[in-house]
Order: sequence, then structure tokens, then C-alpha cells
Amino acid sequence: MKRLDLILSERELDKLLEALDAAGAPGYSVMRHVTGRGRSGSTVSEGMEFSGLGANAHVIVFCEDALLPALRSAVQPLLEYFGGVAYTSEAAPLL
Amino acid sequence: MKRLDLILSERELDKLLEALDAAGAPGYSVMRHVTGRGRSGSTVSEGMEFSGLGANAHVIVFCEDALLPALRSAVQPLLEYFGGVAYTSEAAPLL
Amino acid sequence: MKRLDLILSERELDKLLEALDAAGAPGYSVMRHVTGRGRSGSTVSEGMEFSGLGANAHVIVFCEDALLPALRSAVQPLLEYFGGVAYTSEAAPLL
Amino acid sequence: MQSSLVLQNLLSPAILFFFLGVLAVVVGSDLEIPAPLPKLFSLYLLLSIGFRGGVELAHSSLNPTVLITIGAAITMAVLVPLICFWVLRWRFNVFDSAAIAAAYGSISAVTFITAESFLKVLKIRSDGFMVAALALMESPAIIVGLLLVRLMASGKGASKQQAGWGAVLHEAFLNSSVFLLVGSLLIGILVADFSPVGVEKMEPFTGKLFYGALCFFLLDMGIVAAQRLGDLRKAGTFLVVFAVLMPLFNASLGLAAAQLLHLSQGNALLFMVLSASASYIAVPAAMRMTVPEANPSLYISSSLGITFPFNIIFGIPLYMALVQRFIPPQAVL
Amino acid sequence: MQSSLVLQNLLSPAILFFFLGVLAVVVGSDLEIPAPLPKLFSLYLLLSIGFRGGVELAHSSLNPTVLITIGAAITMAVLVPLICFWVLRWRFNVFDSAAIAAAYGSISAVTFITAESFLKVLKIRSDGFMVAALALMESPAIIVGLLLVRLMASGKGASKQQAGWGAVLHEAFLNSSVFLLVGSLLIGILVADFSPVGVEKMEPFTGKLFYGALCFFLLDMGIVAAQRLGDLRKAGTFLVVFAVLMPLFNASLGLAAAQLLHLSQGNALLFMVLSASASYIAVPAAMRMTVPEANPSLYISSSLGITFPFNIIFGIPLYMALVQRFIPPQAVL
Amino acid sequence: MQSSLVLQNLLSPAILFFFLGVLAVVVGSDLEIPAPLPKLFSLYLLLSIGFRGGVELAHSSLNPTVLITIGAAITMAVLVPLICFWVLRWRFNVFDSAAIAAAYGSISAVTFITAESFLKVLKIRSDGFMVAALALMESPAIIVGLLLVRLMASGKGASKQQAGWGAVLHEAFLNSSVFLLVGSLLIGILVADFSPVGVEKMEPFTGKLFYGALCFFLLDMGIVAAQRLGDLRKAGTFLVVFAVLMPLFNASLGLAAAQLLHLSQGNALLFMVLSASASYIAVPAAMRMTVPEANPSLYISSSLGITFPFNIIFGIPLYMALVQRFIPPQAVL
Ligand SMILES: Nc1ncnc2c1ncn2[C@@H]1O[C@H](COP(=O)(O)O)[C@@H](O)[C@H]1O
Ligand SMILES: Nc1ncnc2c1ncn2[C@@H]1O[C@H](COP(=O)(O)O)[C@@H](O)[C@H]1O
Ligand SMILES: Nc1ncnc2c1ncn2[C@@H]1O[C@H](COP(=O)(O)O)[C@@H](O)[C@H]1O
Ligand code: NA
Ligand code: NA
Ligand code: NA
Repeated sequence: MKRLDLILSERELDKLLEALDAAGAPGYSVMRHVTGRGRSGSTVSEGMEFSGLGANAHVIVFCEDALLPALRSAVQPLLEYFGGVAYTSEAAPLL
Repeated sequence: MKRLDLILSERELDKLLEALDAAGAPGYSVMRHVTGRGRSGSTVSEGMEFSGLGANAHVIVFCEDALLPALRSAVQPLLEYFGGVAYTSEAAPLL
Repeated sequence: MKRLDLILSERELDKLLEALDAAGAPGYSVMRHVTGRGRSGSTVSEGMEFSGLGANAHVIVFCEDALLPALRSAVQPLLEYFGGVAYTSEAAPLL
Repeated sequence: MQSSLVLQNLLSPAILFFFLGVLAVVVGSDLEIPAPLPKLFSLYLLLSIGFRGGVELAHSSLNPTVLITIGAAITMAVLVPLICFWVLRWRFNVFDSAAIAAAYGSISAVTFITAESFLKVLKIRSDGFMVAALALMESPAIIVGLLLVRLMASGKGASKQQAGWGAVLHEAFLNSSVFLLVGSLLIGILVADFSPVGVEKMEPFTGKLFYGALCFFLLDMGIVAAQRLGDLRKAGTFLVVFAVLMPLFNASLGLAAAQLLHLSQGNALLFMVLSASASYIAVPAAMRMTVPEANPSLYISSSLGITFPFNIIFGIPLYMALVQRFIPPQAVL
Repeated sequence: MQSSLVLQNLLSPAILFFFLGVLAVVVGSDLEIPAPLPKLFSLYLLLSIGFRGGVELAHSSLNPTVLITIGAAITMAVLVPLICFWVLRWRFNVFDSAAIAAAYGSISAVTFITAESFLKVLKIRSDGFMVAALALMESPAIIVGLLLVRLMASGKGASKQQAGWGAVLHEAFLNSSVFLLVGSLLIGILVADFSPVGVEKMEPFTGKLFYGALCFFLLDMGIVAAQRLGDLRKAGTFLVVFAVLMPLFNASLGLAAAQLLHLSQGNALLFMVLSASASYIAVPAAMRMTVPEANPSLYISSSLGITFPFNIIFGIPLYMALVQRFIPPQAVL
Repeated sequence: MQSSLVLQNLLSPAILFFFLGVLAVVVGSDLEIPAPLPKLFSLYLLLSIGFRGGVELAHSSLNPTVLITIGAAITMAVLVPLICFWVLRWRFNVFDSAAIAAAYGSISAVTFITAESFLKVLKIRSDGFMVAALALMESPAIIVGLLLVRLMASGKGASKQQAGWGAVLHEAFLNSSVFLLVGSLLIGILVADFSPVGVEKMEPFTGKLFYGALCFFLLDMGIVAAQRLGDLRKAGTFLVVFAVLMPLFNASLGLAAAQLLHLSQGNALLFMVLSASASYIAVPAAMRMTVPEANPSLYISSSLGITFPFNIIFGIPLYMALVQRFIPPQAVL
């Protein structure tokens, strides 16, 4: 199985989750209030969270390998337009 | 070494941490206020966090491969009764 | 590519991020308000977050394999003086 | 008369802010009250209502009416889930029926608080011991709910290993909202009796600020309630109808009891509201642990998405109109 | 006269707490107001200013001056970004210019609130309809900003697929700060007209507490503004100068309009402050979505790191001095 | 007399809410005040106590007694850790001894605030300059603690590379609680002198709300303190006894100094409380950085788990009884 880590601005979180739902993700977990620095050098800090720009969100999806292409097409347009990162790694169910 | 990712309702967090302690986990890290959607389709949203149902928690354990069976038996009953997910992946100490 | 997971007290977060910047990390994501238990058995709980000791922070860095030695030298002194854990795993860009 | 009560309620800041929250979801605004701010307000409201109830309770003498009223409240908390269960079994399995029934047998503190504010606007008195009734009505339904499952579900697919009674009683009587409410109530009694200066010093926090904080919290409740509405389509018409008619029936039961007990108008309204309201905090948390077979989205979306809005918007003025019709203004108590 | 106004402003708790926040960053103290507490205070301030403005608005009659003032405010919100764009194009590309221009055409609610507090200390009246002006000036600049991009950037590297107008209008009119401000304003009007007791019950929350909460929030704003200062070195001298001179110019425009419209001294100051202030909440959020090509650190650090501190520290007393010089104390309105 | 003081303290809302928090942990209720709400209250309390202290300080003249009292306070902050270190070395290594000693040399602002509230109930005056003493007693013990390590631990296993003095002084004088307290104090002085309207406008926030917010925070402190009690079993009897007897000894030192300096009864109580209380915020944070060899659970669980509850529950009324016995009611100051 695969583990998918998506990190992007929480402003686009709802759009991303809809895209994941539509692409058939079996489930996901979301951590908000994530800060960080991106490739552009722009920093997302906790101090700016009250502003309209908000912080980042970190979305984790555990899924079958076969689902990956569908998820890729689902998140690609969002990440390209708004920025953010997406990485996969190997995972195995514990139970 | 292994990395163990456990995601379950924070209502059961204390029980889970006790089980991990008892099974000999060398340490763990906990992120709370995690939201998400599960296999049942039921959504945990930030809006419901004030209610008694709370949000999810994400627990990470880095441990030796040999410890995995003990941790599995420790968390299995909890996850089966209350729901939640558990995945493992490979990890290596940086230092 | 590699995924680097660093977990340490948020008291030292600024120092860590500076070290990562200096070592050439392409970016990072930070989750704060992380609690946990360490090898020393000392527990970081949400209840103590208001105190000067604060909670932990979880820093994720996705980077090329080649960057790992530089990052290792950057974070080693901090983790050795103040405590905390660092693990790596394999990761691949989704896009 | 009645329509003016509805209007008076609809145009109060509390209800208007609730609507604003609903509207935010409906039009898709990104307005949100991030966690744990709603928790701050809910802890604050419980602490304040408990403390002030305790102070008032200390000033009133512990006469038989107090005890009888509280006894009646507890009886309602046992009776209502039994009736609800019987109704719900038409459509739902034992687990879901018991869990929903428990929610309707228990109470919603915010509905109670909103009713109290409504009374204040009408300048109608109510008594501190109604807060004690509020506190004591949270737990019994949880126990009834579990008893129903144990008795009715023997062999009916109850595959899961069962939570022990110790855990259930713990959850029923020591869950954070019961604990904070009862604790603050007892503190209020002690402070009123032994440290009157303390009452004065608390007043700006627990008293003056209260209504504004309620409005802020209801803004969030509006957002949350509207977010649950989507779940209702899955739940079906039966549950939607249940979530509106059952409170009306329970309120009527409450009215009958209030008349029997010669409660004052203010106390009668609160008694009706306690009977009519459904829990979306303590009970869901307890049911999740003790009846994991039940589907949480059923009991939460009906109690939070329909019954709660229905009660604070239409229920309270409607119950008040009934009170004014059936309860004499100068009651014995 | 003017120097005493500056001093009076500098030594007010609000500005001193802002300085304390700046100082914390400068000396490297670990003082911080963790999320989501700043959000709590910003939601609270918007809700309170909206509600109180609505109440006052309800008490004043809807005369032509009100409508004309609001019309002038909206005109400013359209005009200012056009002028700014024209200035900014000397140095920046179309995307950055349009985004910065939109920020300066829109407003900063906290600057407005600080100016209102300043007026209260001087015991100078202002009117509730200025809060309506505040609310209505947030959105137009967002639309102007996007129009500028659409018209001027044809083919100039606009490779990204464009956000639809529906999304833009949604962002402009339903973003959380506009939504909460307008919503609370309408609630204030309704409550003042139909439920005067409600106004009273809200007062301790929306009124008494307001100034202290503003100070607490400004402590955080000081920290945040100081953290942005580092970005400015990257932005260059042109933007720094722009962020100080442009507000002065916009304030002068505002003064001229206020004179033309015979606004009272209090309203004139608020009108100038609305013209001079720049948005760091609604606009950045909208620009990020609609003009992702623009560099957020440019429009945020200039509006939040320079223009905001400049306005609350020097701008407000300076504009007041101009008002006292050019606007007669007993204006028609 | 003394027993009535104890009772009066025990039955104040502040202490009762502290007990409620302790009880929540003891009975295993899931009551919790999620982060960062405790931080909100602790920032609020520091800001308010600082601001109000500053305002009072501005109204009192800067006479020699003020300076001598503050000098004595700083002397205590240097002396107490030296005595504690000498006692602790019987059982603990240099690192642990120095860190615990530093905690007891420094102060607990919440203990001070609770004592102030206690004085208000008794209608006994205290002076604003005691807040200055509070602020100035936080830092010296941190420096003494590190000096002790540097002098006594040469070669004794100090394998870790050492933190520079710059970092230590920074931590001692610019940590967030010292910074906010001193900053708010200075703002209070400035505002009282130059902007009296500002004092009035802050009052509902920093004054009226204060006691309720203290109670809410003490509810959390009760939870946190009770959670630390488990650690004490590991720490052993010596530390438990130390954490009760040492405050008594330090309070006596404080009483002797107060008598020598002819402090008023109110100031004398505060002086004793400052001497007796131990830090669980600024010092642990500093020690973690400068003496990482020390075991944090030792200094935190003794100061937070024992000394803090002991002081607010029994210490304050006991010290007051001593004050009433040894300090004449109408003191010179
Ligand atoms: N190499 C990386 N490792 C971890 N997180 C990253 C990395 N690059 C970007 N991020 C996260 O993704 C967010 C958006 O990145 P960007 O679109 O590059 O500005 C940043 O704010 C970080 O939180
Ligand atoms: N496939 C998945 N990937 C990531 N998180 C998941 C997944 N499935 C479930 N979760 C998380 O686990 C929680 C409980 O899942 P469940 O027991 O299936 O309702 C959900 O609320 C999610 O936060
Ligand atoms: N084996 C582990 N797995 C996950 N997190 C850990 C582990 N060990 C330590 N940690 C985290 O790292 C923090 C510091 O660890 P330590 O320096 O060992 O006290 C702890 O508070 C945990 O949050
Ligand atoms: Na009920
Ligand atoms: Na403007
Ligand atoms: Na001390």
C-alpha cells in the first residue's frame, strides 16, 4: 500500500478534500495549523494565521497502489495553481 | 527500524498510550486536533471538536522491527472496538 | 528522495529551522503542539503547554538523498544538547 | 400573543447570531471559529450557569417543591428515552434506537441557557434549582440507553465485547460537562454561603459577560448545525420528522408535569425545555464508547442539526405560549 | 497642537501595547500569542464593531448624507487602486502592481477601530454609518484588482488558467471578514429596532470589553508586523516609500472628499483613515486565489509591516490635525 | 483567627475551582482545558497584573521605602537559591540542586495574584510597587542557578558544551513572562501619567474580568498540578518534604525582612508570598536550556505539584496569620 502526504495552504483544503473524495480515496486525515517554508522561499508562520492567508494543512491518505494515478490527476491541478507539495511512500497495514 | 502511524479518536488516546507503554514502546509523539474521513464515510470535522466526540489523534512510534508484534497485539483490540487506522513503514535513524 | 522527520521541543524550533535553512533544505513543514514521551521517560503533555517548557514540534523535510549529510550535521548538535529524535525514510514525489 | 413571542425570540441577538452562522455555511463563506475556541465558550457557559445556579440555589430554602421538581426531572430523563426507543424501533435497529433515545432523554445545556435568556427578556423569574435539574438530567438517559441495548440486543448481532458497567457509570456521571456543571454548582452554593465577596468578584465574569459569550457560541453552533444538515439526507424522512415531533411531545409531557407540580411560569418553561431538548455532547461521547455499533451520524445530526435549532428558534416561544396558556402567572412556587 | 495629538496617541494603551509587541521581536523575546488566539480577538473585534455600528445606524435616520457618504466611500475604494496601480507599474509587473493596488484600495478594520478609540479619547463624535462605509469598502478593490489583471496582462505571461468571476465575487463579498462585519451590522440594526433589551445585554461584551481586547490584539499585531519587516529588505526602497507616501496621498483625497461632503470632524477622520489604510486580511486571501502570479510577501509586508504601523502611530494624529485645520468643528452632519 | 483565615481562603471561588481541577484528575473525569487556552489566561493575567501595578505605582511617589523594598526583594531572590542549594545538595547532584534552587529563588505570579485577591477580600491594602518587586524577582535566581553550576560542577560530569552567558542573560531578562510583566508595568505607568482616559477604558478588561479569569486559570492549574503528583513518587520523600518546609522557611525570612523594613500588612504578606513561592514557568524554561543535565520532572513537579498548591491553599492564610501577629496594622508605609 501507499502513503500519500499532501501539504498545501488550508485555504484550498476543502477543494482538495472534495477532489480526493471524487477520486475515490478510502479515507484521509488532516492536520491543520501547519507552518513551513516552500520552494519559493515564502514562509507560512503561525503569526499570520489570523489573516486571510491562513496556515498550511497536512493531509495523509493511506491507499492501495492502484489508486495512485487517480489521486495524482485529482490533486495535480490544485497543487499547480496554488502551490504545495505531494510525496508518496510505501506503507503496510499493521493489522 | 519501523515507523508506526496510528490514527484514532482522541477519546481513546489515553487508553492507546497506556497500551503502548505497556507493550514497551520506546517513545511516541502525539498530534491532536486531527480531522478526517474514515472507511465508514463518517467525517470528523473541526466544528465538532467542542462536542464530546472530539477530533482524532495521530500517534507516531519509531521502534525496532522486533517490537512490532507486541505493539500490534496492544493496539488491535482498541482499533477493532473503536475504529481507527494503523500503518507501518520503514524508517532509519538520521543520527 | 528522502523524507526526514524531526521531533523536538518547540523551545528549540527556531534554532532548528535556522540550521535547516543554512544547510540548504529546500523547504519544510512544521506541526506544533505535539506531545509525547521520550526515551528518558519524560512526558510532554498538553497541560504543560502554557508553561515555559512548551510542547514538541514535528518538522518534516522532503529532500534529495544527497542533501542528507548536510542536514545531519546541521541538526546533530541541537538534538544532542536538547534531546529529540530524527528519522529518515524513502519518499517519491507524486507529481 | 404567540406570534409576538416568536418574533421577540427570532430578533434576539442570540438567535440572530445563530442564523448568521447557518447563513455562513449556506452561502459558502469561509467564516469559521477554529478549535479550541468553541470549547472555551462551552466550558465558560457551563462554569457560569453552574456557578450562578449554585448561588441562587443557596439563597432559596431547600423546600419540598425543590426536591419534588428535581425528582420529576430525573423521572423525565428515564421515561423519555423509553418512549423514544419504542417509537424509533419502527425504523431503526436496537443499537441506533437506543443511542438516539438516550440523546433525547438527556438535555442540551445551551438550549436551557437560551431559554433562560428568553425569560430574562420577558422579565419572568426562574429558580436556581432548575440548574440542578439540568445537571441531574444529563446522566440517567445514558444508563437507560445502555440498559436498553443490554436487554434488547441479546444475540441480535451484538458481536462486540461489551464495555463494563464501571466504565459506563464513569462516563455517565464524570464526563466533563456533567462534572464541570455539578462542580461549579457546588462551588456556587459554598461561595454564596461562606464568601459573599466571592460572588461579587465573579459577577463581571460569570454574569455580565454571559450573554455576549452565548451569542458568540451560538454563531459557532449555527455553523456546526448547518454542516450537519447534509447528513440528514442520508438519515431519511422518518428521523427528520422524529427530531421535530418528539421534542413537541416531550415538551407536552413536561408541561403536564409542571402543571401537576404547580411550578412557576419560568420554571415550567425551563422544565419543558429540558424535556424537549436532546444532548449532542455528553450522550454521543458515552454512546460511542458503550454502543459502538450505533451510527453516530444518526444521533448527532438529528439532535444537533434539527432538534437544537428547532428548539431555540420555534420551540422556546411556542413552549412559552403554552406556559402562558396553561400555567397561572402567580404560581405557588 | 499636532505634536500633542501625536503624543496623546503614542501614549494610549493601544499604541503602547503595539510597541511592546514590536519590541518583543526586536529584542528576541519568546513572547507569542499562539494561534488561534489572534483569530479569537479579530473575530471578536469585527463582531463588536459591526454590532455597535448597526445599533448606532438604527438610531440615526437614513438621510441623504448617509447615502452620499457611503457612495463616496465606495468611489474611493475604486479610485484608489487605479491610482496606486498607475504608480506601482513604474517598478512592478502587472500582477504585483494589481495585487498591491487592491490592498491599498481596501481597508484595515483594526486601523479604523484604533481611530475610533482615538476619537473617543478626544470626545469627538462619529456616526454608526461609517461602519457601513468600512464594510462596503472591503470588496470593490478586490474586483478592481482582478479587472486590472484581466485587462492589462493579456498575453504578458498569464500562463495560469484563470479563476472564474463567480469565485472572485464570492471571495470579494463572502470572505469571512466582510461576512461577519456586515452580518453583525445587520444584526445590530435589527436588535436596536426590535429588541432593545438585547442591546443592553450585549453591552458588557461588545462595549466594555472592547478596548482591552483591542490592546491585546495590537500586542499581537506588533509582533506580526515586526516579523514582516525582514521581508521589506527584499522588497526594496520603492515599496517602502510607497507604503508611507501613498497613505498620505490617499488620506488627502479623503480629506478633500470629506470637505466636499461636509462631514463632521469625527466622520472626516474615519473617512481619511479608510482611504489611507490598506488591507492585510481580505485582499491577500482573495489575491492569492485570483492572482497567484503575484508575490504575497510584497503586498503583505507593505500593508502590514509599514502602512498599518505608520497609520496607527503617526497617521491618525496627523490626519486629525488636518481635520482640525480644514473641517469646521460644528459641521452640518 | 488563623483557622477562620484558612476557611475564608478555602471557600473562595479561586481555591474551590483549583480543587475542582484536582478532583477532575483524581476521579478520572475527561475535563481538560485544551491548549492554547491556558496560555491565553496566563498572558491575560500577566498583562493585567502588570498594567494595574504600573497604574498604582504611578500614583504612589517614588519614596525610599519603595526602593529599599525592591532592593530587599532582589536580595531574597539571590539569597534563597543559595540556601536551597545548600539544603538540596544533601540528596541531589549539582545540576538538579542548582535547578531546583533556582525555581525556589524565583517566584510564581499566580501565587502572588491569589494572595492579592485574598487581601482584597480582607480589605487590606497593598501597593503597586509590589508588582515591580514581583517582576524583578523572576530573573536573579536564574543567574544564581547557572553560576552555581559553573562554580560547583567543574569537571563533575559536565560533559555538555555550555550555553553562553549572553544566552543566559537573554533567557533571564527577556523570557516572555518577565517581558510581558515588565512591559505592561511600564505601559501602566506611562498611561496613568499621560492618558488617564486610557486607564478607565482598560478597567473592564484588566480589572473587572480579572478575578473570574483567575478562577478559570486555577481550574486548569488544578488539573495540571494533580497530573504532576504521579512524578513525585519517583522524586522521593526528601523532595516532598523540601517542597513544603522550604516555603515556610523562606516565608519566615520574608517576614523578618518585612518587619525590618516596616512594610504595611498587605505588602508584608505579598513579600512573604514572593519569598515562599517557586517558579514553574520562567525558571524551568531557562534551566532546560542552560542546565540540560538537570531532570526537569524534579523541579517542575516539586514547584508545581506541591509548593504551588501548598502556598495557595495553606500558605497564604498561614502567612497572613503571622503577619497579623507580628506586623502592626497601621504600619509606617
Ligand atoms: N521540501 C519540503 N519539505 C517539506 N515541506 C515542504 C517542502 N516544500 C514545501 N513544503 C511545504 O509546502 C508548503 C507550500 O510550499 P510551496 O508551494 O513550495 O510554497 C510550504 O509552506 C511547506 O509547508
Ligand atoms: N485511508 C485512510 N488514510 C488516512 N487516514 C484515514 C484513512 N482511513 C481512516 N483514516 C483516519 O482514521 C479515522 C478513523 O477511521 P475509521 O475508523 O475508518 O472511521 C478517520 O477519521 C481518519 O482520520
Ligand atoms: N520512539 C519514538 N517515537 C516517536 N516519537 C518519539 C520517540 N522517542 C521520542 N519521541 C519524541 O521526541 C520527544 C523528545 O524525546 P526525548 O529527547 O527522548 O525525550 C518526545 O517527547 C517524543 O515526542
Ligand atoms: Na430531553
Ligand atoms: Na484604503
Ligand atoms: Na521564591
